[in-house]
Amino acid sequence: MNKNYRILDLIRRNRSPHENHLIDGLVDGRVSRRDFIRHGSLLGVSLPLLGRITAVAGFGGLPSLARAQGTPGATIRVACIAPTATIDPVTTSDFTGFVLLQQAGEYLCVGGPDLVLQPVLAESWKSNDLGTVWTFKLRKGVKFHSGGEMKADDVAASIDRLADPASSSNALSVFKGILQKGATRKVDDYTVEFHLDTPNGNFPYMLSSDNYNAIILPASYKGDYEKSFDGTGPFKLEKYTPKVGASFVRNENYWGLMALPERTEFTFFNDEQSQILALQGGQVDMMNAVSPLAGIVLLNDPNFNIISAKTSAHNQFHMRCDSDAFKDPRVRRAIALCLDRDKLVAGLHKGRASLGNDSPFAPIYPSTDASVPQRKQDIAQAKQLMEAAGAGKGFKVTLTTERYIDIPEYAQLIQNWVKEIGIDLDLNLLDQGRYYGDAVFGKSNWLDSVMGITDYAHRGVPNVLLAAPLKSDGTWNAAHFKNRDYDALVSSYIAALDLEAQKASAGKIQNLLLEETPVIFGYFSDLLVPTAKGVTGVQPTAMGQLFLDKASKA
Amino acid sequence: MVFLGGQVLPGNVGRAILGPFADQRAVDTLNHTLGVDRPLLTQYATWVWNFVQGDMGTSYIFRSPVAPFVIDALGNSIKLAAVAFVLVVPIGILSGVVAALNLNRPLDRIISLGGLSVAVLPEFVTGIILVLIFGVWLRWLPISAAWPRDSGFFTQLYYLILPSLPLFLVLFGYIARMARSGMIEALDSDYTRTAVLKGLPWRTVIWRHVLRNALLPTITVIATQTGYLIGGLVVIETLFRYQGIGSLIVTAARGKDFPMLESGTLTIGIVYAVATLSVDFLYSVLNPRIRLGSDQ
Amino acid sequence: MSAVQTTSPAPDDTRERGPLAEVLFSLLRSRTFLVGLAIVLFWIPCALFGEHFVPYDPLADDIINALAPPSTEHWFGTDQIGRDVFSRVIVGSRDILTVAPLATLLATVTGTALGLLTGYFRGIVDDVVSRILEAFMAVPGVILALLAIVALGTSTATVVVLIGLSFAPIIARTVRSAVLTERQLDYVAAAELRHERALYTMFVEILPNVIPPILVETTVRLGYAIFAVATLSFLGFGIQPPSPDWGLSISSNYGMISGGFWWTVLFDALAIASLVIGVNLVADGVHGALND
Amino acid sequence: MTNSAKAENALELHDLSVAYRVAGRNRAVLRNLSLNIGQGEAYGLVGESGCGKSTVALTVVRYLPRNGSITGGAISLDGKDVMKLDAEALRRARAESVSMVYQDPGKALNPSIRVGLQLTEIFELGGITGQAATDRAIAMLNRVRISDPLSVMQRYPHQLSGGMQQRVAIAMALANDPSMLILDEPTTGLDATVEAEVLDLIVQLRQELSTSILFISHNLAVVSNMCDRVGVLYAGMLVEEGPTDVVFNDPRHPYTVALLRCLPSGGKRKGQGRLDTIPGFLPGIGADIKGCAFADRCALADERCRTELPLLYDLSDERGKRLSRCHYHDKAQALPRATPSDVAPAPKPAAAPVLRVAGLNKTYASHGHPLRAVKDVSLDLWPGETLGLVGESGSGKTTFARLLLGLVPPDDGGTIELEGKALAPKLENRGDDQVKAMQIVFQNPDSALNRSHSIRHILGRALKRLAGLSGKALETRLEDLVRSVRLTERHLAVKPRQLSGGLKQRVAIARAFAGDPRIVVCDEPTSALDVSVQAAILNLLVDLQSKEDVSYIFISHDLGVVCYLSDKIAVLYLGRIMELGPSEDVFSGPHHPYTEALLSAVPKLDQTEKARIRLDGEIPSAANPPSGCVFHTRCPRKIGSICEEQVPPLAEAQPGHTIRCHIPYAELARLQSSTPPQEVPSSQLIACQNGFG
Repeated sequence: MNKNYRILDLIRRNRSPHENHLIDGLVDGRVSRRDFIRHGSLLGVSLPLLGRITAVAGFGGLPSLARAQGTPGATIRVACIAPTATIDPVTTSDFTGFVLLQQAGEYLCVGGPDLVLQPVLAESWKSNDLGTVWTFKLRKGVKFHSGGEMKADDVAASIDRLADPASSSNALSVFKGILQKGATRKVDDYTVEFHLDTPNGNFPYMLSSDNYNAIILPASYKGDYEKSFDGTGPFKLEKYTPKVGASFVRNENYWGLMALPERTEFTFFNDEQSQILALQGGQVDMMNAVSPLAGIVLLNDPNFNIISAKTSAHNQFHMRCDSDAFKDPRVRRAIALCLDRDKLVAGLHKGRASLGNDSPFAPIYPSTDASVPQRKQDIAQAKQLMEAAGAGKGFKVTLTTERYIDIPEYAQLIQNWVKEIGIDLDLNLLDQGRYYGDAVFGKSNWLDSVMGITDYAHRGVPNVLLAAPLKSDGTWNAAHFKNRDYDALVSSYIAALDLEAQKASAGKIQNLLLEETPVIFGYFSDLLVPTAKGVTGVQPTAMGQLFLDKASKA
Repeated sequence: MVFLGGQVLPGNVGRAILGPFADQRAVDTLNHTLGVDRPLLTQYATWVWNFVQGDMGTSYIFRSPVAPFVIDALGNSIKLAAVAFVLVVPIGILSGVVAALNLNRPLDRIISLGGLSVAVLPEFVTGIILVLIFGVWLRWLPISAAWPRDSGFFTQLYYLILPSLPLFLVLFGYIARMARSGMIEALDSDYTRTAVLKGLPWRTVIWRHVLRNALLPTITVIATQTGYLIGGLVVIETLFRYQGIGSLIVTAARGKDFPMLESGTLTIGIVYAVATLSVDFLYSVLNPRIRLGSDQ
Repeated sequence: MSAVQTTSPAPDDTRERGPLAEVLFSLLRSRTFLVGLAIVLFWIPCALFGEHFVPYDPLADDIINALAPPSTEHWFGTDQIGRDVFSRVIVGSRDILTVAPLATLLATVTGTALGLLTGYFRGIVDDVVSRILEAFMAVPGVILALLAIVALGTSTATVVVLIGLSFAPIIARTVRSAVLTERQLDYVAAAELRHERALYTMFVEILPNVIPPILVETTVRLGYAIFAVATLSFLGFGIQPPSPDWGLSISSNYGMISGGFWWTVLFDALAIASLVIGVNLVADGVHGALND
Repeated sequence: MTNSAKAENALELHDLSVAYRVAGRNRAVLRNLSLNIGQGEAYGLVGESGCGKSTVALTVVRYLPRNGSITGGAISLDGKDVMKLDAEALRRARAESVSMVYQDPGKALNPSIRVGLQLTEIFELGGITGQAATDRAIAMLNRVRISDPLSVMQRYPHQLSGGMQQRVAIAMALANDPSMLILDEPTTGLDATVEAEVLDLIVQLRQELSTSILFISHNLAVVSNMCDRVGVLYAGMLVEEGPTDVVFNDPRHPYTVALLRCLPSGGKRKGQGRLDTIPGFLPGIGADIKGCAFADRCALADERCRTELPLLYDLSDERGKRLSRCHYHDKAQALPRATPSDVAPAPKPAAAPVLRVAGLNKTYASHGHPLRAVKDVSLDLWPGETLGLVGESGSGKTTFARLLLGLVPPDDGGTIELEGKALAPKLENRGDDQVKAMQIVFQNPDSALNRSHSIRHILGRALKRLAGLSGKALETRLEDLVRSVRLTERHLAVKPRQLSGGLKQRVAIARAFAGDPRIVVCDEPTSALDVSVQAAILNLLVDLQSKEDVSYIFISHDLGVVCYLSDKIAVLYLGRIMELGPSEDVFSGPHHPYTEALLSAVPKLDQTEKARIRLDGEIPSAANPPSGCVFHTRCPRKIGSICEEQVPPLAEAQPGHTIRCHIPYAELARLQSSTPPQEVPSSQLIACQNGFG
């Protein structure tokens, strides 16, 4: 590998210490090329520059987001699950909701494939040395569909609205303890500063497509989003009919490259099966996503392509650490050892998933310490642990979970596996509303059950996953896991701006969680986006957003 | 009753909208905005007051008026039910009549046993078997009722054939059996004997004397089946992913969307009442004993 | 003979046979009943001992070998997590054959008691109870069930209670109308003229005479209970995984139907069909035998 | 059988056999039946239920039940072989030559078609349509004495009364001027006065038309009045045939002889001796009969009777052609009595009445209007006495009985005293002794006996509750009780449905007597029974009465039966007592005009009386009773506006005999001994002694 140190030095000259540290890591081989790009983008190093750095460091060029130009003028028809509630950037929480938000609206930056943050409405960003103040430079000349130019006021209002506890913001949990209402400040018309409560090395992710509520709206936004879908994106709303669908047309005044398709149509379906049928029947060109179980139908069909993206989406299989059955970590480990993760990935997900290692650190995260050994099925050891914990005879316990995508099958597989170590698992499958209940302790099957499986969507950074479900005061701590060491490790991980520091904390966290195993992370599923043959240029994010501006039909 | 149901439904509206991972403060705020943190009785009173004035209220979940949703869903349900009904009433009655006229012959046995069998099968079972035959193997009919947007009448009809078939079969069984037993009773009656012994041609006996009396009970059955039909629609709508009133109610119940739930259920109640009343009316028109009362 | 025929059967000279023997005799002569009985008698041992003679453990997964089409190894193929469909179909009769009869039993006991009370006392008791029951019956059953289950959550006990209670008014109505007829009969007056207590009259005098309609209604309801349990399971509200229950299996595999994985649902559907039809044929036979 | 020229006979049955297929086996109902009905002749077919009468009718028109089939023989209608007709010819035969009227006209008319259309469609068959058909229909309705045919034609059948319905049915049957009219129990189920009207109508129509009639009835008296010739059917076989008066006056088959002896006719009373009975049962349908079908029940039968089927012996003489299927037809009238004729001893005189009823009222609510089912009834009943309650349906007989028993609470005000002690209006408030002192024998034993319980349970329970017995004592008493109603130990184990109607009624009687009652209400206890069984039950009641010194309240629409059993009669009309007195006085008269009409309506076996007092109109509704004398709307002896305006008092005509009429007693006596109203010829004093059907 040829390393052109001279050019690297040139590049380093204008970089912050963190950035330079990252570059050093790359050069020293501590940081892989992929991690470098991902982490570098986070720190605000522009992509072309990163490309240059990696090229200079001998890794070859960055894969371009914009692929080969297709034929313009197509109408791309997408099947989605009907949104479960009103589309409103402030409150929307469902998958289709944020896919629709992002058709007309845009974020300051987006998490592209492989978690690389790409600037969109922001041209660049950087933090102070502590990671407590982040400054975003905005793109100039961006116009809302309603006509006005997007300026710092709009950004500040949009983000402030999300951080306002009085606004029913769905993003409140993201900003909680990090960004308060009023902490977003306009510096000038094209510069915005964010003053954080605590240092946060991953803050830009919170303003990216990963925080799907964070689309930039005019400062004057008053609700009624469904009427206009006002935003800055490459498409603007043609028509939205609740429960039926939405259509968008090309925004001819778009600030960037004009979108290829003339129109996009989103048709709502009640479930995946109908979407698949519509796709098979040629009524739509693609689905916004498909679950591996339902998508099996399409996986082997030559008439369809499946775009797949690695994500950190997963199901958390928690065991309450304060319950009699699971207070002994050996029992929890024993259960974790029963899982045949290879089978889960190969069988349940037909290979479209990655192994989980009982911590939120998915392989996709740059900070994940890959050197931590992967946990494998080991019944013999599991039995020993059970004996050691005095539970050699096994016991009976109820696994409460939700009826959602592959969870029932996952639960049944677990049920079969733990039988081997004498655990008799009763399944209690609830519909989602019932499982989550009020989502507060004492009023939620999710948070109160002795053992449960909960679906978690993709996160661009593991921060939330590390904190809410596992920290002693975590609001989603269904495992009731209380461990000071862990809390401390997570705090230091979050505060770390430096990838290596993050990785070091990550490794410790991973090992601690392997030892304690309050939550079993069996696998991380891929995002699967099926399209009809001939549809090209569709770009999903790991989060599930769908960029159609480069899409075309053969 | 639905009001009581609404009280015990789990979860809360704000939570249903914002999802489990939203911050509690946001949920509380939203609940307050929607007014769902008021006592249920107040909510109910408000809703009833508005409903009486023709306003079905505003959906908590969709934050837009309920009426279009309910009307749409009802329209869809009625389309589906209408297809089944239009097919089943004449065919069911005809089969029952034919069976009765061929009592205890093979044709009768086929119709009665066939009718019994299809009538007692859960809709989703007949539905699945039909889907497999016509949708998966023969590929004649679409296996989902969701027709492409802006479909014309015939396309919609085409999409509705398969979903309406299970309903058809269940109703067919009931109606054919009722028509058959009504026919048998009428054929065995003294007045039929009188008519035959008058020397009336067979055709006149059947058309003038037997049919009208025989089909009166069948009409009642058809009425009582509207209740069933609405129940059956839930399953069919689930099976064929059809946006009808049944799925509307189920969704509303899950989302604790109180105005939607109330309006949907009440709409069903109204449809049921209207159907029952109109059949009562029809029945009394056809049956002089009810129409004219008794002089004695 | 003219085409017209009448049913009025000639008086039957069966004085010597007891009523029970007569019913049995006519049941055994009814082909529908025997066919129905054969079907039901096929499933009962399957439910009781099925797991001992099926080729595979109906719960054992083989995820790598999932969704295999029918073969000599797996007669009915395998499902989404590789379980043997044949074994599941056979053993799948167990839960439905537990839940449905229990629900029917509950419905019969409650319904009979209510029907006896309302039919016997008439007057206010009847008016009040009957109005309530009518209101109950006016709400479409599935919707009622869904609301209740969404509210109460799913468990086998809930399903039993729910179906039992929603069928009870129907049985009560049947019993009530039978009791009202019996109430008119003079033996009830004769009992009053002996100063019998109401409970005695209801349970010793009237009840035995309304057993035939109860029996018919119960068998018919059993058919509907199976119908209802299967439907609830299909909607995801009934029997819970990992039970190989038919409705549940269909529910979890129906999504695969467009992929041509028909074996994951067809056999379960046929199994439900056979059991429901079987029970109803029995009901039809019982009805015929008791009403001749 | 003679084989006369075909045209001579409207109907010929030749060797006809019909079977019903039951439980996979063909069971014979009619066995080699042959009979001829001449043109214009009225032929009566009589027999007990189950002997195949109706099957004959249905066979003639080829309308047998699905499981019935003709297994042999031939039917010739107007010379045409009915069995050989194809569907169209059969239809024409039905349209042109044969008509049928049957029981229950309410069912025979189509409920959803106006009467007019049901009539005119018959004319339309013959090509007469439009106004012509309407005219014909009007004429036809006029002919059956319907006064307002146009309005009747606009009505639906349910808007007509039972009598009117049957007239319409008769009009329909006669519309095509058939050569053969089959009447299958046309008046059964109608009230006596209505029955009389319908029968009168048929007699008159016979005179006007030339139709031949096959008249089927279980009622010997009706047949004797209507028919020229009569055939007696037993177990599907013709056992005797001949001119009506000859057969009934000089029967030559033991069955006919016995049947006639069973009837409480000729005004016979219990004090004059028991009724005769016929032991045993009618053979079931399809029974294997080797010899004479009646042999098992015949005291004359010998070995020959049991093995050799008797021929139809031709006994024609100067009185007409007659046949009897008996080897010993010459000795038939020497048939020994099955029941000795000894008289039960008269009751001992008592000092005080056992039951006093004063001012008893019962008002029901009917569609918001009060309906006075029983109004102001007062009477006494003495120990060992039988009070007969008579009246048409709706007269309040049964309600009155239920009031006494406490099954229905009376209105406030009236009193019921049992042995001097007032009875609570409601049954549950009466003492156990009071309850057991008054029991009832219901009309229909199928309804009265719990079909799920064995006879032992039914009687045992009654003994336990009413007599307070248990254990050994109960067993002993049970045996006594069973014996006293002439049942045997064997009957105890079975359930009611395994017993015949007569035996069931015995069980019901035994139950009523379980607690040594003072009063037994008998509510039409024999109306569901055949005459031969009725006689046995009546005898039993008489025996029990004299043995137990019990009082009866005996309700019956059959005046002959009431007359036989009662010491005192109360005549009820619209819930009011019209006449009350010793039965001899009430029957012999002078009596209330209503009583007069009732008695007149009873068909008499001996054909002594032809003309009747006809009552006009329908029984008024009790919800809206006529003003003044409630009977004035139908009274043939109405004297003027006083009848419409003033309620007549219940005046004592003779000691113990009260009549509610404005006509003074003497005047009544004069009227009724001279000219009966309307066309009734003179000198027909209707008296108990003169005989009732």
